[in-house]
Amino acid sequence: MAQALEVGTRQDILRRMLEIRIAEEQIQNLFLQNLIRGTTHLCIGQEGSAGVIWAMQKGDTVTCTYRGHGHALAMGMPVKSMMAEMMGKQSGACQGKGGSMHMTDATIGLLGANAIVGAQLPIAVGAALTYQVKKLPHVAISFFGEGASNIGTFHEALNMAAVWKLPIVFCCENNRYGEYSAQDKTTPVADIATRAIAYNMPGVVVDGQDVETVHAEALIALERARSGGGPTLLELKTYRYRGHSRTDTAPYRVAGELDEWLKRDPINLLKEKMIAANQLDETEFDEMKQAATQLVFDAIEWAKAEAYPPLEALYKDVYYEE
Amino acid sequence: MAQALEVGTRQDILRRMLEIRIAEEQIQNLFLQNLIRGTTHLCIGQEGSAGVIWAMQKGDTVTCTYRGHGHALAMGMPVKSMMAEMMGKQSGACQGKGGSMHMTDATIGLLGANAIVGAQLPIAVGAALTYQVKKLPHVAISFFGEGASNIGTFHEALNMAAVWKLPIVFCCENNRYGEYSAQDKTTPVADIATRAIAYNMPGVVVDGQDVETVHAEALIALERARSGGGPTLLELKTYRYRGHSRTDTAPYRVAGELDEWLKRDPINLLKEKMIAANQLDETEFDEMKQAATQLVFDAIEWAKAEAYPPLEALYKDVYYEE
Amino acid sequence: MTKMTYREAVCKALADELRSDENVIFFGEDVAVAGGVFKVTPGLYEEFGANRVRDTPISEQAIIGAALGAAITGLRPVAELMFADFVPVAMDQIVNQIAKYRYMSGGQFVVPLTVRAAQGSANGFGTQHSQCAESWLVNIPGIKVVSPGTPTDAYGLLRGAIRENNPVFVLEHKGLYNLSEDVPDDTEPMELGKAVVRRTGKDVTVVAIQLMMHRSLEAAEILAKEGIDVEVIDLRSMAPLDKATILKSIAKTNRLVIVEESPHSAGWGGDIASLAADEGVYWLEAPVKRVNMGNTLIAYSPPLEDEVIPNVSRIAQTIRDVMAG
Amino acid sequence: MTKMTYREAVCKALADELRSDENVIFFGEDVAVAGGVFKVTPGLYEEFGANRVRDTPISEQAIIGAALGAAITGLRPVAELMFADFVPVAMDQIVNQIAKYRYMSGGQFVVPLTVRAAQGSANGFGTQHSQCAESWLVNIPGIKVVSPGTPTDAYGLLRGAIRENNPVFVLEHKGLYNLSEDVPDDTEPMELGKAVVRRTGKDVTVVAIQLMMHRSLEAAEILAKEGIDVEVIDLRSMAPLDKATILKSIAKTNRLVIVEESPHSAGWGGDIASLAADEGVYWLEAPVKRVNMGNTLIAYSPPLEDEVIPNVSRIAQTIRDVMAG
Ligand SMILES: Cc1ncc(C[n+]2csc(CCOP(=O)(O)OP(=O)(O)O)c2C)c(N)n1
Ligand SMILES: Cc1ncc(C[n+]2csc(CCOP(=O)(O)OP(=O)(O)O)c2C)c(N)n1
Ligand SMILES: [Mg+2]
Ligand SMILES: [Mg+2]
Repeated sequence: MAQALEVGTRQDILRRMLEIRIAEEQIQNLFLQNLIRGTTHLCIGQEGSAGVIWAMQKGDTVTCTYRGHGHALAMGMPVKSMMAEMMGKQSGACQGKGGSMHMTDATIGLLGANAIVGAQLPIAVGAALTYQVKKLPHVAISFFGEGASNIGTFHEALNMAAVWKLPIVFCCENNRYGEYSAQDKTTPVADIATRAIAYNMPGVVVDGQDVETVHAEALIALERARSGGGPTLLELKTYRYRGHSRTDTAPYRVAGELDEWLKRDPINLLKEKMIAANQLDETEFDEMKQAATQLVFDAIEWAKAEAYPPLEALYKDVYYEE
Repeated sequence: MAQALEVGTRQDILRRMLEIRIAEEQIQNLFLQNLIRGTTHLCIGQEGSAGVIWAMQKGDTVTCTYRGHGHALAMGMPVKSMMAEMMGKQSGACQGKGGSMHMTDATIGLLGANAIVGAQLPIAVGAALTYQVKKLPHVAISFFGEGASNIGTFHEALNMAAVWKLPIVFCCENNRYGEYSAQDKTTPVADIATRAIAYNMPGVVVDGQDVETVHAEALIALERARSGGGPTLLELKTYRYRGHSRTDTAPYRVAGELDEWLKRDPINLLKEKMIAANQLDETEFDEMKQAATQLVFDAIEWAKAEAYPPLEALYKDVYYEE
Repeated sequence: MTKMTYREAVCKALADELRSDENVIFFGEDVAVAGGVFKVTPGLYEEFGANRVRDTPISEQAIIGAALGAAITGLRPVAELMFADFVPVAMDQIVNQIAKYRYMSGGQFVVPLTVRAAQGSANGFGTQHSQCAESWLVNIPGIKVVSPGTPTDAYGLLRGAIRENNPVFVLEHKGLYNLSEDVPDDTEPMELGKAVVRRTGKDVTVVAIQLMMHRSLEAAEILAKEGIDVEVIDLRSMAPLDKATILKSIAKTNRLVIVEESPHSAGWGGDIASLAADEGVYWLEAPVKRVNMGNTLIAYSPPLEDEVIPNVSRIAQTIRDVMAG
Repeated sequence: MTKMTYREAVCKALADELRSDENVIFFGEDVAVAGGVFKVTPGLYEEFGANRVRDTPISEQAIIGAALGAAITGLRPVAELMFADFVPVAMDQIVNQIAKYRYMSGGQFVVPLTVRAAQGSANGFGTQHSQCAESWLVNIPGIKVVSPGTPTDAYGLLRGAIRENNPVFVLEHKGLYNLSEDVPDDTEPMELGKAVVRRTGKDVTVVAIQLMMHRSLEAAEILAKEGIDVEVIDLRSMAPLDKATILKSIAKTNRLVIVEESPHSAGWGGDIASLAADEGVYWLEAPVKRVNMGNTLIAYSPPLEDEVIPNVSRIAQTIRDVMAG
């Protein structure tokens, strides 16, 4: 088990994980109410990935996927900005043009959530290239799922990053399923981290449910990248509690699997550690949860009242114009 | 060192390797005389790959690359058919439509030489899929270079083949360079065979210059595939004596490297083994070489006199028409 | 007659072909055990088994490449690309491989493969999951492309595509999956390359497909009340193109409007306009107008998405303009 | 004035931009140490060093993706795709990423990246190495596409592209690399989106680019002797399109011929014809004709390749037909 973070950090992370969880639950509700159109992909159960974000330094950047709400919130995207984007409002993170699958916020280093599996990996390679060319002390991070490790861009991105020893961390969130397919149906290796060998880069299997372990391993990988040691492939073993998207009820789940994973819920794990260390009690936890709930509900109400973009926005930003 | 093949097989292979070598030398000449347009990619130095072809059984198939003349001849493409195709003649293997980069002959199981790096790998996966679906005892083989192991299709093809345990052998001819770039400039692993680990498939480094070793390892891989054991990644360590294509003089070569490789010339190695075993003497070898030369020159003269396709051919075979 | 949805028609076509020819196989991401992301293909895995109906890894290039390799060695594969927006992911296999394999081998191979993909804007899937693929595919000689707009066509064209000895893209429209109609029980595999006149009219020809075809029919009803008699041609097949049906109509109406659910530049509609400006130039009595997305993209925001895809009123207004012009 | 080849002009443009802006970087397969497969970029690696001029693995998707990532974080990358035939290999990164990145983020990013590729038929490279890429790229709002036809334009447009704060494809023609002319020493980075009239004429407008533009000029000289006065427009920029220049010419000549070095269906020429049939319809006095590859492919065989690419006599004959029509 990783060394304990200091109490303030633990509180911050716990609070943020709660916000992510509650935001995602409400996003599901908004989808069912048709206030969010199209699709949503929730990261409930995978909040331990916040440990990676907490290991970042100013100037570091992220590319991620449609299942990126947690990364965005962990990085500091305001819940309001996210909820407005979810509803396609002008004050959303992407002025309503992106939606649930494309939560992007350059001001916090979130360079884009992508809806094409694997496409975000080479883009992060490009960010890392900038840091190397300009000799900046930044690191690029790219999140992706275990299913994405079977697509060509994964391979090309890891190879290019390894050849150039770029400052980048490839972070696979292995949540056991790609859409409705269990990993073993589509992937001949048990650990995606094994694939690092093909690029002569370190590959590390990480307990994705323990946010402090995640943080510790991410720190090592980020430090390696920052100090010229090149890329790392991290694999966070985790689990998504909800279906793949929309109204998927995940009938394909192995029986009992969800229950097993619930026992190692990332929020609970940290909570219990803090209680054991006398850093938290149930009342305080409830208050925290209450505050997070309030934050999320306020953001939703606010976003509902926000305006849609004007129709002229349709033709804006296809190109940059002087 | 692999067990010796029987003398008749050795003779056949030696003869064919000589034909390949001499054909390639003459192809270069024809290119310089502008009797071949566009480009050529020679496999001189890589004739040991014939060992893979000799391990094939009837019904097995191959996809390969622009550097595919050796495979085609080893598989039994008539030299005439190849030379006519080189010159764009109607009687060429592809009725003149393919040219040097696309030597293809379905009748001998050569399913296509591809000019897009990596594209031939998934196509071979599809052939192997047919054999598995139809429960045919055939194996698909796909040749590619070490440079191609960095492109997305390589990854997707090996992964899919591994997941489905398809009857296929991936055969990397590692000739040290991809165009003008040495392997270590573009590839972070020394052995491409290492990459097999990412697909949980056997990866075998093979001395590509000893055609009998190549044959022996290919036999094992083909047998594994045929008996339901799934794919293998073979890596033949070899070397191209000529430039990448056209008039490339390979100024990027490491000094002395070519001389080292020339010491282990695949034709010479087999010749010396046969001489040592009293299966061949220099006179017989010269006669063999002479016969091969004659065959190639006759084919060239024949092809020169052949007709170009009629202009109507331009619109033929864009689609199959009943 | 059996009442069925477009979705059910696709599934029935697949089932009927899988049943009638053991060389037909079907694969794609989550198409087998789960029955497809759009729930189009449930039951096929159960009926035809794991050998012939397969889930694949997320590997679009390998999916198309494997379909090609299977097609040239004796199978008749149907591959699904899920969202048509993923067509570009496999574009080399499409442009440089399946389209050229027969030609550059001098006719050594037949390439009987079908690729299915779901396209079109359908309520908020955003910039990367709402596109139509025709205009990306029609510039590639060697492949055929069909875009069924009704359950009957979805059934007949898919069966026709699977039986075709050439690579065919069957682009299904996500927004039509729930559309239902009576499909004649004796519907045969359809020949590719035939347009159909969905509504005869004498004043102006509208050429469209799928959702735009349905919206054009709605616009035609509105305009009928204004005394404008609109002929609506459903192209159905984008390649090959049924030039005769289009020209015949223009010869009658002397006016042409093309409705595309895609950007303007190098869209398939340009070819129809080009045909009119060439072989039909002396008939034209008004500007040839195209109603499409212009040169912009599909945004997620509901009012923006609703605006960018041509709607009934925009189509109707353009037809009025052309009648005035 | 400095006499230089198209090839040298490209290299000089790159060198000048690398020199004037340290954020410009350049990478691709074998472009650095070896100076490029077409020997277009020798010396850049030596002058600007391994940090800014890089050889890549054979990974077209990663090349374009890395260019995008670099562009949105402060560099101004120029990526080479070598043969334009490899554009489809990276098509998702082109269609769904670079073209949409600014839009779908609500304008958060500028995407100042340039992709260079060499296109066109050039003496026997065969089916997979001879294609032109415009018609694949023009249907993608969010990117710009230029196709220089002279050394001066190769220089000015590439510099303009590199300075542009949008993704730009610069498609160089393999068959023009050896073309030389005097390039004015004060040639500035050119604004994208401007066509140029290469030859003024009053009888018929020919729209073309690159090799086809040169062949059209040759055809025009032949026809001049027959009393046909041809105006030749070099589009140069395929997106955005200089509609005004085209329409102005049609208004004068009342006749239009479009020459494309690519297949017919959904080719860029369809849009020019479409423009004529819309805004120019009342001027047209003859059918709008397109000279192109038809719907076939490029074969290796010398007589077939020579036949499929429009040649001077085919262009001239079509112009005669249009004058008669
Ligand atoms: C190129 C591409 N192919 C297919 C899809 C459809 N799709 C969306 S998510 C997904 C599964 C991805 O699984 P994984 O990488 O494990 O990520 P997770 O959703 O589990 O986070 C698929 C196949 C897509 N968006 N892009
Ligand atoms: C997709 C693609 N990218 C680039 C090229 C250009 N190209 C042709 S051969 C080659 C090098 C291939 O190297 P390797 O795989 O080692 O094969 P070898 O030529 O050595 O046999 C390259 C980059 C291509 N044909 N296709
Ligand atoms: Mg997953
Ligand atoms: Mg090589």
